[in-house]
Amino acid sequence: MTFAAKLFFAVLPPEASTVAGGIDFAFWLITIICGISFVLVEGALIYFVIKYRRKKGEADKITPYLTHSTKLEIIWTVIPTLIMFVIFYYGMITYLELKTPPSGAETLKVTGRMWAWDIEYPICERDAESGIQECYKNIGSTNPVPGKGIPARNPIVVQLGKAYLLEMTSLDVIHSFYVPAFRIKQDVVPGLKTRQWFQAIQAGTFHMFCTEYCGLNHSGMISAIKVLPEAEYKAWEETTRAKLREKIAQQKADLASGKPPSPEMMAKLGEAVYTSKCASCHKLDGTRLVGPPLNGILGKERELSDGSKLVADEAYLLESIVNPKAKVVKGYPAAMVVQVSGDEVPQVIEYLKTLK
Amino acid sequence: MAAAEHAHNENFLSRKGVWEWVRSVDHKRIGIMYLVAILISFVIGGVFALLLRTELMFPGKDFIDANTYNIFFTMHGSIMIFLFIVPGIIASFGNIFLPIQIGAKDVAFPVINRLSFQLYVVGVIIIGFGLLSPADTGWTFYTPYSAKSGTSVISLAAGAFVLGFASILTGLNFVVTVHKMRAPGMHWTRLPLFVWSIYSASLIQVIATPVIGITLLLLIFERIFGVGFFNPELGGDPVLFQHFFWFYSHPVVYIMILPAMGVVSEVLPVFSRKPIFGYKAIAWSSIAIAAVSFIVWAHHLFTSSLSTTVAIAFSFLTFLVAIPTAIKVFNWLATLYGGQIDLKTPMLYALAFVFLFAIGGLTGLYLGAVGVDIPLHDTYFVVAHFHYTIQGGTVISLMGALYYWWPKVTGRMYNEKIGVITFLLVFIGFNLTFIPQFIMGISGMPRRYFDYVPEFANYHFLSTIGAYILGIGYVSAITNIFASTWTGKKCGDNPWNANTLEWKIPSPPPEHNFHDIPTVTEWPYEYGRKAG
Amino acid sequence: MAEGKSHFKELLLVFLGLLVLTGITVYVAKNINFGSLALNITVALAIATLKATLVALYFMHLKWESKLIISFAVISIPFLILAIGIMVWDINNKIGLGNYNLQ
Amino acid sequence: MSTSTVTNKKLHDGSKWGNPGPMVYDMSKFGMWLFLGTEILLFAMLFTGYAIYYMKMPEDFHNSAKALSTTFGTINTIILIFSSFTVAWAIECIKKNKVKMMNILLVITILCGVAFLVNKYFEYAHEVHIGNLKLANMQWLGGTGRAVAESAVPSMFFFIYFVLTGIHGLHIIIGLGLLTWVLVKGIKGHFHSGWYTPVEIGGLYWHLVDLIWIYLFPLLYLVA
Repeated sequence: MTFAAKLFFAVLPPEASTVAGGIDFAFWLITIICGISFVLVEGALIYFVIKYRRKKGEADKITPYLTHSTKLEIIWTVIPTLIMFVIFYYGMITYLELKTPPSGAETLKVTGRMWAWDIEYPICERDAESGIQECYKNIGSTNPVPGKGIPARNPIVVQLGKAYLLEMTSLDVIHSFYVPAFRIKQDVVPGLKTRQWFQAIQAGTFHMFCTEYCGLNHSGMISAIKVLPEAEYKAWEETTRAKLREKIAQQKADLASGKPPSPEMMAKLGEAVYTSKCASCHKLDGTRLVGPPLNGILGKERELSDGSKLVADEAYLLESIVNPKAKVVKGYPAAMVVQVSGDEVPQVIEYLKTLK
Repeated sequence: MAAAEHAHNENFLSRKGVWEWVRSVDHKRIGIMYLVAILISFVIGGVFALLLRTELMFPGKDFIDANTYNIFFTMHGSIMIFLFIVPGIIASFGNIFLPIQIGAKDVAFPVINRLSFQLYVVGVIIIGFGLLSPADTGWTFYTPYSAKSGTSVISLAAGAFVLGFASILTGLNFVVTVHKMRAPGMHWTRLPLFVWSIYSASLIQVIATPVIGITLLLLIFERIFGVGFFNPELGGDPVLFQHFFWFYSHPVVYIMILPAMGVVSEVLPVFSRKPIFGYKAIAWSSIAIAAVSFIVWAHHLFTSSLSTTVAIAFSFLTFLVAIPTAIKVFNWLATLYGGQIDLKTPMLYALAFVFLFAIGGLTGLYLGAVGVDIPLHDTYFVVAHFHYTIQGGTVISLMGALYYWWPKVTGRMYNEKIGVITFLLVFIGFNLTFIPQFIMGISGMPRRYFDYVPEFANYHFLSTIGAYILGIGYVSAITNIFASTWTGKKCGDNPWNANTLEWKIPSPPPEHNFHDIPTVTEWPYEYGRKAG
Repeated sequence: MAEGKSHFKELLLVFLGLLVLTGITVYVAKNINFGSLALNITVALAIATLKATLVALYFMHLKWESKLIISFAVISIPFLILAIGIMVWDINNKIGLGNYNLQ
Repeated sequence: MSTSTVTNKKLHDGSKWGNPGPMVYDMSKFGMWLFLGTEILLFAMLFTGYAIYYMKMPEDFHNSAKALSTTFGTINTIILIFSSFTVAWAIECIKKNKVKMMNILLVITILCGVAFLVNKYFEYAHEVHIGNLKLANMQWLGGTGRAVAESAVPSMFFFIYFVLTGIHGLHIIIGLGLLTWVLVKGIKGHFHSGWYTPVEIGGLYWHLVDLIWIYLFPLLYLVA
């Protein structure tokens, strides 16, 4: 019994959001209906086969000449129809619950891209004096180690008991935002805004998958959602805000001194950009992933897809980041989408210079 | 009666040589060529499935990389759908037996029938050409990925486009044949249920297939000419592609399953020695399914940004299609009641069809209920569900049809013992493969994943073991039946003591099916009234 | 072979009718504004449907055709309306929600 | 007659594959109507696309359509209606065994079809000239189709215009082929009042081409 219970009752993920309970109720209701129908149909099938089977060497019998029964036809048309109405009703109300966000939900902007999720929080710090504003973004929080479980790095942090509205779109192809524990799933379509809301009711770290096939590293587009109780969340938010303030202060200092930032500083910033935006496709240990490895790229000879050759210099790197389709290295797909913003480009190049 | 005996020895297989097959417009020969072609496709598609399952046996990269995996599941899906299951029963056994069952010499347009098979071959060649740089979009070609992928999507899409025409021509031929070429006395109420199901499936083929044609053409235009119909960067709407695609691809699952239901409706009465129960209900439910199948497509789009009202409307419509399906199952059960059930291999497959298809249908209820569908959508639950309907339904039924009708085609009986053993392998292997997938799906394992989180490892392992048993089962079952062509004992004209017209002519059938067009006086399900 | 009587007169009349309708639709499109783009296009499509019906009934002999062919020709119309109607309904809902304005 | 091989005998009595002439006529017509049904559904999806993008961007459609010449469109409409009329007339002729008249009318029909295509060619050439159609951006096998996005973006109206008229033009070419085949048979004297199924079938196909154009004309040329 315990094994069966484990097998069949523990298969549903934890009910970690407000809608999960309703959906699971509908799920179990359908399971009971299906279970009963299953037993009746397959039971009748097996029973008939055993009871009426032809014994070995048995002669042909005269069987009852039953061709139809209008009464039976009506019964087994009407009863399933009524049951279907019930199932439809529960499907409908749970769907409406899934699609109707409560008022006052906090909006997170979600952008899907190959093969990561970018999430913009409304956690912003603004310096009144200089007008510099920085908002917290959770960028590129994927790139897990295959087969090794939930990636620990950079999960999306949300607060327990607070409603969130996700406004989602995609940069390149269709992805799908799926958190099994929350029972939510919504495709993320380029050129279109889609919405999904949730309110977590259980603290913990949960899987977050992409469920719409999106190319090479589709299965690597795993991330995690970390639900924190209010106090912990507030603490996390405070550290985040402190980091933002630090960033603003740094910018202000740079502005005040009028000096361009030092190459070391640039490279340091570039490293952060690289890990969040580039590393899911470009490795730094000389092995290929989606794109070519980028360690020691400067001064290397590249063979392009049209057969020509060139030596990678800064101009080439700049062009390849801004316009990835212009010069594609032979043997690699022209799949890259521009993700690096203007002021980040020199930082990344500075960082690449430091690698051997 | 030397002349009569001579005529008896002359059958449609008498003239030997490859050229006789290539130039033939005989519906039986075309049907057999289709049958062989789809079974080869089935084996190739199955090999891809086994490669996929082998990779998934353990977490992490085992022997193929993600790119190869994506190509393999695309090939598995495309081959199984476009080359195997859509032509499937309808083009093979439909071609061989539909004209005979209605008492006709051939289909309405024999040359167009041959053209259909020629187009099929051309489609296969075009798809084969694309294997130089195999596509990795999945058989669904969802834009914008399919417009961006650097692989030969065009070739796969063009191949599917040509195969669509083959499909239209087959369907068109059958509709005209059923309307215009029935033998005298073959009223609509005397048509075998197999003919009814093929007829409804043909209607779907004729109405739905042009839609996939234009959709794939637009996709090809998108790639060649840069037309932005589905390209968001140019103002297009990628979800519109899904609408177009499923407007065809939902009805198409009924092109697959209806003929399978027809086979079961034939086999069950023969082997239970009872008339089919609820003939009219089964016949009309085929037509009802065909009609309703056109208004349920958007349930494939429940998570792809469908507007709420439309989603709910489609959830409701989806349940409508479940009702005629349920009616069929109940009528089959009632046919078994009180019969004398002979558990020969074809009957085992027919019973397995009812068993597995019921599971496929019931799990469909989860997916029709829109709120419950959301967490299950695009997970292994869906994968298992459609394998239960398509494989547990159509493929099992196709195997049943093979065992039921191949003795008619060749006049020789297969080995019953091997038939039963291989059936058991298939049945056990099938359930072992897909029951773990249901469980994984409920737990949230997304489909089309090259790699997965470790909590699914045990289920994947079980599923892979099941897939191997299933593979061995299918290959040995098919080998058994084809071996009978050369090694089987002669079985006479009517080994199953069945009543439809094809059993009243010699085995193998003569070239023109009938020496004189028969006059039909009764429906074909008069079983069990007279002993012996 | 179904040998009917000659329909030449009808064909000629239909041809002239089609020419007149073409003239009307061009004239209307150039000179009359019914107040909105949607209304203008509806009028144009109504005229087109009239023309198409004439072509189908007379040029394509549908008027003299067997019930079977007529019913099949009629059956394709609901599918057509359905395909167009439902997809337009869905997209229209999404336009209403402002889902296509990404800014 | 054998059912397993195709014979190339002249089929004066109209029987084929062992079926009598009237039955072949009946079946062929029914088959053709079914095929026309599939064609209508094929275009229905394009019209759906039209309706949807029209709703999304009516102004764009309104403005883009101004670049098209109503005169060209009207001339082509009249050409097609006339050719449809002549082909229907041709069927009336063969019913009365007027083979020569039928051949003349078929020639006129074919010439009309060619004239339509010539007109269309000038229109396309004009569109290419003013830049609504960018042939240079075509991406061949394996291309990513993205080059277009990076150059000047043609409007959705023109995508639909080219797809609709392009596929319609393809149907005209197929129809011309069909009618030429019928004409050759007609000149060889295959047809008479007892056997004119191919004329009728070819005619039906040609009418469909006309039928679709009747809708294309207001949707494309008159929305301006």
